[in-house]
Amino acid sequence: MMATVRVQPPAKTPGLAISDSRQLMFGKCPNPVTCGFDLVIGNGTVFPEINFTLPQMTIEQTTWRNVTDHYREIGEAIVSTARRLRIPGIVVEFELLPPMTENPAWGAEVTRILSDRLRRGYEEDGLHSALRVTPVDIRDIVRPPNLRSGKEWDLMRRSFDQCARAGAHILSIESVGGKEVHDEALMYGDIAGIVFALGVLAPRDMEFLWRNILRTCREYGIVAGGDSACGFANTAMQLASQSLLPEVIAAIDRGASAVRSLVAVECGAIGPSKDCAYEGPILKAITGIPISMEGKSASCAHFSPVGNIAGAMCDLWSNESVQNIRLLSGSAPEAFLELLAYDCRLYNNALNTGRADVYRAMLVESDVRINVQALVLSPESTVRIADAIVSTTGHYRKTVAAALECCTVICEALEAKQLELSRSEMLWLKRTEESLQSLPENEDSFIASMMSAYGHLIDPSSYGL
Amino acid sequence: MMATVRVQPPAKTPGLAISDSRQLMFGKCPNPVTCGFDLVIGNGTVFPEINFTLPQMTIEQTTWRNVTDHYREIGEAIVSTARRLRIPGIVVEFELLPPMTENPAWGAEVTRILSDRLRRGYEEDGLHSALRVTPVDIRDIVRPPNLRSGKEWDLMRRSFDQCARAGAHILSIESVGGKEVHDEALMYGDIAGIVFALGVLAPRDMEFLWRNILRTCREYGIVAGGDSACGFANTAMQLASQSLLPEVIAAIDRGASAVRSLVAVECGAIGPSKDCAYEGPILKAITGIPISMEGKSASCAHFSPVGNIAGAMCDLWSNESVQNIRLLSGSAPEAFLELLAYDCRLYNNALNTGRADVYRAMLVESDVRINVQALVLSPESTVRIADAIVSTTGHYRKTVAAALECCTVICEALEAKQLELSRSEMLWLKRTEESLQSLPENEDSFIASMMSAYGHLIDPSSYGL
Amino acid sequence: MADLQELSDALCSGYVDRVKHITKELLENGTPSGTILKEGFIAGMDIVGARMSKHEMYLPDVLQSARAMKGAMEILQPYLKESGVKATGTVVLGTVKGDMHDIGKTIVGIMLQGAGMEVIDLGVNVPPEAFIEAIRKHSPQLVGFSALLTTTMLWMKKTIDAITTAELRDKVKIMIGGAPTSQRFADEIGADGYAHDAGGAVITARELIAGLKGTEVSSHIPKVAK
Amino acid sequence: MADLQELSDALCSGYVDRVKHITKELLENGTPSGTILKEGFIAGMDIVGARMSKHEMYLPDVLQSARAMKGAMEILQPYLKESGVKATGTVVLGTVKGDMHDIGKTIVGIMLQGAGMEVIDLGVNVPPEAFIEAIRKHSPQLVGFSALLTTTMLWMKKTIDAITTAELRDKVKIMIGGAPTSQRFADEIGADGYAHDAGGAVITARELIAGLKGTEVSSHIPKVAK
Ligand code: B12
Ligand code: B12
Repeated sequence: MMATVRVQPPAKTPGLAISDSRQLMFGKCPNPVTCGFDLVIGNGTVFPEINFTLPQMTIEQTTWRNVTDHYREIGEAIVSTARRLRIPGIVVEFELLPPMTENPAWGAEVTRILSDRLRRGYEEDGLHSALRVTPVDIRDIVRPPNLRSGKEWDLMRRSFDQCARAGAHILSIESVGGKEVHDEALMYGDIAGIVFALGVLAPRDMEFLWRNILRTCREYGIVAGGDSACGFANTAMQLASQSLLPEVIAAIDRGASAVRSLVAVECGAIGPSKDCAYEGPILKAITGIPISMEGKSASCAHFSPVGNIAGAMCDLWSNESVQNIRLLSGSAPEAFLELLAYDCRLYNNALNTGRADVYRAMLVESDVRINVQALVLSPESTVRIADAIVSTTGHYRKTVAAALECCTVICEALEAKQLELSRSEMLWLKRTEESLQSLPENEDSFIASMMSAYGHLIDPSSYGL
Repeated sequence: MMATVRVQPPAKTPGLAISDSRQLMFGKCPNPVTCGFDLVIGNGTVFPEINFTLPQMTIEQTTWRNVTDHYREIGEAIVSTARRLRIPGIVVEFELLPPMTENPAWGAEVTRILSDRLRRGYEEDGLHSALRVTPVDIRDIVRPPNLRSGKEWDLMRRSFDQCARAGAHILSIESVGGKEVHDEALMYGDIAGIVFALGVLAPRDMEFLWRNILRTCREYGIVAGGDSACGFANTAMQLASQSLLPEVIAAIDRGASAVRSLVAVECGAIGPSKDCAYEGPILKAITGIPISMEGKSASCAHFSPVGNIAGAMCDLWSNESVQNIRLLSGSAPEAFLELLAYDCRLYNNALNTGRADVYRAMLVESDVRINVQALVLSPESTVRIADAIVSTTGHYRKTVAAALECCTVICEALEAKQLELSRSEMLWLKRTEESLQSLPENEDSFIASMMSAYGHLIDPSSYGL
Repeated sequence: MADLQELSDALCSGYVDRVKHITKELLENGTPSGTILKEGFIAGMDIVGARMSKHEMYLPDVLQSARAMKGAMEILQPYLKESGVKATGTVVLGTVKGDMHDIGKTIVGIMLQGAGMEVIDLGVNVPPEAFIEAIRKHSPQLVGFSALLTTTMLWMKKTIDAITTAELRDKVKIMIGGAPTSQRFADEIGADGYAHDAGGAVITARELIAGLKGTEVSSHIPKVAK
Repeated sequence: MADLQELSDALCSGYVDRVKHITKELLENGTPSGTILKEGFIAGMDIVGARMSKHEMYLPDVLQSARAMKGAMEILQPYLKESGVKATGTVVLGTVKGDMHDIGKTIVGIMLQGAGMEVIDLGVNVPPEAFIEAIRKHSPQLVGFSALLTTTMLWMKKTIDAITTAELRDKVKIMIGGAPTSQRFADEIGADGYAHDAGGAVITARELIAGLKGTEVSSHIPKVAK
C-alpha cells in the first residue's frame, strides 16, 4: 500500500500560524500531516515516537548479521507492545549510525526491515504507523567541512534516496552546517560567533540541503519531516548541564536556533519536526506544522531541565534514543515505549475530556520557574520569540531578534520574581544582551567582521560566500 | 542524627480510615509518617522512591568489592540527581539479594553505605530522605517451607536486626507464607486453593513474621513499613500478562491479597507500604497509612496494564527496580530517578494548585476502561473492596468477601458497558464467582477440605495448624 | 469404537475419565501402545501447546489436559515398557543456585511432560553438583536451567562449566530460560538453546533432542515467531 | 615588582596582556623559566581547573585563562628550551574511528594544555594507524581516546590492540572518556585511566604521566569524587 500523503500547505500568512499562546496545545496543529500507514499527526491525538539504537558493538561486514537481528528484534517488540497496550498509532524513528550512511545499502536494508514489519502491524493489527528515517550528516568528517560536494555529500544523498525507496515515510536529519563555528563560539561564550553560525552559515546550508531532501521526498511521495538544531542548541544544553556554560547561553541559543530549523519548512518540509529539536514549538507557532518533542521520556538519552514543559505543545512524544539492551522486564525500547504509551494516554484523555488547558498548565508550571531553559520553552515565550522572528526580514536579523527576545523574556521574569539566577548567570545575561544590541544591522558588515575571527574554520564556498 | 519517628497511630475506628473514594488522593493520607532524615510521607507531597539492583554478576566473596562499588556509585548518582533536579525529598529502597540475607553482615554493609550517603546528602544539600531496606524471605528454600524455625528463619531475623543497626529507616519484606499452595492453585485457576493460601495460610505467617519485625523496629526506633503480595498477586499479574491466566483471576487475586498484607498493619506497621504492593490503596482506605506505588515508572522491572491508575492514590512513586547499567545518558537508576522526579512535579503541582481531583480523574480514566485489573484498582472499587473486608470478621471470611466484591465490581462494569471481556474471560469470571459463593461459611470445614487437596504441600506447624 | 482422533480431542478438553476409557478400549482392540502415545497423547498435547502459544487456551485448561494424559499414561506405561517404546526424551530441570523463583520453571516442566517427555524437576537453588548427580543418575538427553535474578544468571555458566569438567557436556543438550535471560545470553554461555516461554520450551526441547538423535523433528506446533 | 602570585592571579582572571607583561618582568629579573612555568602558569591553571570542577567558573572564562597562558608561553618557550625544561607531558588526543563528536574531546585538550602539557589533537574519525603514527612521531607519555557512540566505543579496544601489536603499548599510558564510556569499560578494554569530565581528565593525566615517570604527583586540584 503506497504511503498516502495528504498535505495541507503551511499557512502562508505573513504573521504566525498560531498567535495566541493558548492555542499552542499538545495534539493539535493548524496543518496536520497524514503519512505512512494512515497515521494522522497533529489532528487531536498525541502518538508516541519510539527511537532506539544499537548496544555496545561495532558495525562492520562481520557484525552486520548481528546488527540486522537487533533491528528485527526491535521491530517485533514495538508491534507486540503496541498490541498489548492498544496503542492506536505510532511513529518509529530509525536514526542511522555513521556506517549506515557511509554504506547507503546498509541503511536501506534496516529501513526495509522496519517498514515491512510496520506494514504487517497495520494489516494484521490495524496499527497506524509511520517510519521516520534520519540519515547521518557525515559532511563534517573533513575540516573545514565540505558541505556542497565531495564523497560524503554524495553518500548522504544516496542514503536519503535508498532509504526513501526502502520504505521510509518521513525523512529528517540533524544537519551540521555552521557547527564548526558554533562549537568554537559556544566554548568562548561568544554570542556574535553563535549568531554568525546560526543566522548566516546554517541557514545557507539548510537551504541547499533541504532543497535536495525535498526533491527526494517528492520523487517518492513521502514526507519531508524537518531538521534539528541538535548540533547547536543541544550541545549548548549539554555544556550547561555539565556547568561548563551558563544556562542563559543555552536558553538564548535555543531561541535563536529556530531560525535555521525554520529554513527546512521554508523549503517545503511539513513536519513532524525532529524529536530533539526543542525549538519545535517556535516552528509550530510560525508555520502550524506538527512537532515531535522529548523530555522526561528521553532520560535514557540525556538528562534535561525541561522534562515536563517540553511536552506542553507536542504532537508526538519521544524517548530520543535507547540501546537495545535487556532490562528486568524486557528490552529497553519496550520499557520506554510502555512509558511513552501511558504518557500519551494522559495527553489524549485531557484532549477528549476538555482538560487540555489544565494539564498543559501543570506541565508548564512544574518546570518554568525552576529553570531558565524551561522559561524560554513556555507557550508564552514561544509566541513572543516566534513573533520577533516573523517581524523582521533575513535569517541574520531574525536570529538576532530571536536571541534578543529571549533576553527580554528572561529579564522580565527576573523582575517579576518568577525566576532566580545566580550572580554569574546574571552577569552573562547582561554581557550577552549588550553584545547582541551592538551587532550591526547590515548583514554584510557583520559577515566581514566574523570572517576575520572565524573565517579560518570554514570553507566559504560551502555556504555560497 | 538519630532517625526521629513521630507516629500517629492508625485510626482505630471499626470502619474505614477513608470511606469517601474522593478522599483517596495521591500525596495525602490520614496517618502521615515522619522518618529517616526528617522526611514526612503522606502529608501533602508525593516523593519518588528509587529502587535499584545489581547488573549481571554473581555475589560471592571474590566479587563483594565490586558489589559494594556498585552501591556506592548508585548512592552518589541518587544524591547528585536529587541536587540537579531540586528533588525536595526521596525514599531510597535497598532490596537485598539472597546472599545478602544469607550473610546478614553483607546486607548490613550495603545498608551502611547507602544510609551514610543519605546522611551526607541531608547535611550538605538539605535533602530529606529515608532508606527502606527489604531483606529476602529465604524461608522457602526448603520444600515444604519451614517458616517458624530453622537456619533460614534465623538468618532472616539477624538480617533485619543488622540492617536496622546499620542505618535502615524503614523495614519491609515480600513474605512468601502460603506461596507454596498459591502457586499450585494459581496454575490450576482454583479460587478455593487461592483463598486457602491468601485467607488461611498467609495471614497466620504474616502475624508470626510481623510481630518479630515490629520487635526489631521498636528496638531500634525505626519504622515498620509493610509487606507486599508480590509472591501472590504479582505472580498472577505476570501469568496474566503472558496470557497463561485470565486477567479476571489476576484482578480477583489482587483484591483478595489485601487481607494478608493488612495483617502487617494490624501488627503495628505504619507504612509506607511496599512499592510492588498494588493492594496498597485498599490498605490506605482501611488504615489511613501512606502507600508506595509503581506503574509506568516500573516498566524497567515488569510491564503492567495499570501504568497510570496505579499512581492515582500514591504517597510515594516508585520504579520497582532497575539494574545499575549504563544508558546513553548515565546509569539506569539516574535515568529512572529523573523520570520519577518529573512525574512527582506533576502530582505536587496538582496538589498545590487545587487540580488534584482533575489529575486523579485523568490517571484513573486513562486505564480503567481498558483493563479489568485497572478496574479493581480504581478509587471507587478500592473503597468497595475495603468496605467488604471490614464488614466481616476473620481473615478467611475477609478474603472471600474481598474476592466476591471484585466479582461484583467487574460484573457491574460489564453491565454498564464500561468494560469489555473476551468470551473465555467471562466464562472464568462466572466459574470463579460460583466457586467463591459455594465456599463454606465455617473456616474449619474449609481448612479440612483444603488440607486434602493441598495439605501435602505445606508444613502445618509453620502455620500453627 | 473410539479412535485416536477422539482420544486426542478428549485430551484437549481435559476429560480425565474419558481419556482413560478410550485408552483402554484402543489397547483392547490391539492398537500399538507407541501409536496411542504418539498419535493420541502427544498429538493432542501438541494442539494444546499450539493453542496456548496463540493465547487461545489458559494454563488451567492446559494443566487439565496434562492431568488427563498423566492419568492415562499410568495405564499405557506397562504396555510401552513391554514393547520397548521409550519416552520421547528425559529432561532434568531446575532453578539455579541462589534463585528461588520457581513457578516459571514448573510450568515449563509440565508442558514438557505434556510433550511426552519424562521430567525430573530438581526444584530451586540447585547447585552444579546436584545437576551433575542427576545427569549421571537419569542420563537425560536434555538439561534445563531457569533463573530470574541478574545475580544468579551466571550460575548457569558455572553449572555448564562444571558439567564440562565432569566430562558430561557432550552427553546432554542444555536449554535455558527465565525473564533476564535471552538467546544472546544462551550463546554467550555456550548453552544449546533458549526459549522465551513454555510453548517455546517444548519446540526447542524437541529440536535439541532430535538434534542429539539426528532424527527429523515431527511436531504440529507452528514455529512461533520468537 | 610583580611576583609569581600576581602572575597566577592575572592568569586566573584571563588578562592576556597583563600575564605577558609580568612574565617578561620576571624573566628580566632572573626568575628561572621553569619556576615561572610551574609556580606561575600551571599553579594558576590548577586553580582555574579546581574552580571549574566546583562549577564556580564557566568554560569561556577557563578558555580565556588558557588563551592568556598560551600567549605568554610564546615568550617563555625559548627560555624553557634553553634551560632544558620539558613540558610536563605530551598527549596525543583524538575521537576514534567512525565517531565525529568532537567538542568534548576539544575541551579536554584545552584543559590539558592549561596543565602545561603539549597536546596533539588528531581530530575526529581517527583510525588506529593514525594514532600509531602520531605515537611514533611525537612519542607522547599519554594517548587519549574519545567516543560518544555505543557503536564506536569498541574502536578504543581495537586501537589499544593495534598499539600493542605495534609493540608501543608499554611506551604510553592510555586514558579514555566520552558519555557512553566508564571506569568499568576502561578496565575491560585494558586502558590505564578514565575521566568523567575535563577536570577529571587533568587529574588522571597527571597521575598516569607521573606513574610513567615514577614521580609523585603534585597538584592543587582536589580529588573530585568521581
Ligand atoms: C513474582 C516474583 C517473585 C516471587 C516468586 C515468584 C515465583 N512463584 O517464582 C517472590 C515474591 C518470592 C519473589 C522474590 C524475590 N524477587 Co522476584 N519477582 C517476581 C516477578 C514479579 C514475577 C516472576 C514470575 O513469577 N513470573 C511469572 C512466570 C510464569 O514467568 P517466568 O518466571 O519469567 O517464566 C517464564 C519464562 O521466563 C520461561 N522460563 C522460565 N524458566 C525457564 C526455564 C527454561 C529451561 C525455559 C526454556 C524457559 C523458562 O517460561 C516461563 C513461562 O512462560 C519478577 C518480575 C519479572 N520481571 O519477572 C520479580 C523479580 C524477578 N524478582 C526480583 C527480586 C529482586 C526478588 C527478591 C530478591 C526481592 C526481595 N528482596 O525479596 C526476591 C528473591 C527471591 C529468591 N531468593 O530468588 C527482581 C530481580 C532483580 C534482579 N536483580 O534480577 C524482579 C525482576 C522484580 C524486580 N524487583 O524488579 N519474586
Ligand atoms: C550534540 C550531539 C551531537 C552533535 C555533535 C556534538 C559535537 N559538537 O560533538 C551532532 C548533531 C553532530 C550529533 C550527531 C550524531 N549523534 Co549525537 N549527540 C549529541 C549529544 C546530545 C551531546 C554530545 C555533546 O556535545 N556533549 C557535550 C560535551 C561537552 O560532552 P561530552 O562529549 O560527553 O564530553 C565530556 C565528557 O564525556 C569527557 N570526555 C569526552 N571525551 C573525552 C576524552 C578523554 C580522554 C577524557 C579523559 C574525557 C573525555 O569530558 C568532556 C567534557 O566534560 C549526545 C547526547 C549525550 N548523551 O552525550 C548525542 C549522542 C551522543 N548522539 C547520538 C547519535 C545517535 C548521533 C547520530 C548518529 C545521530 C544522527 N543519525 O544524525 C550522529 C552521529 C555523528 C557521528 N558521525 O558521530 C546518540 C548516540 C547513540 C549511540 N548509539 O551511542 C546520542 C547519545 C544522543 C541520542 N540520540 O541518544 N550528535
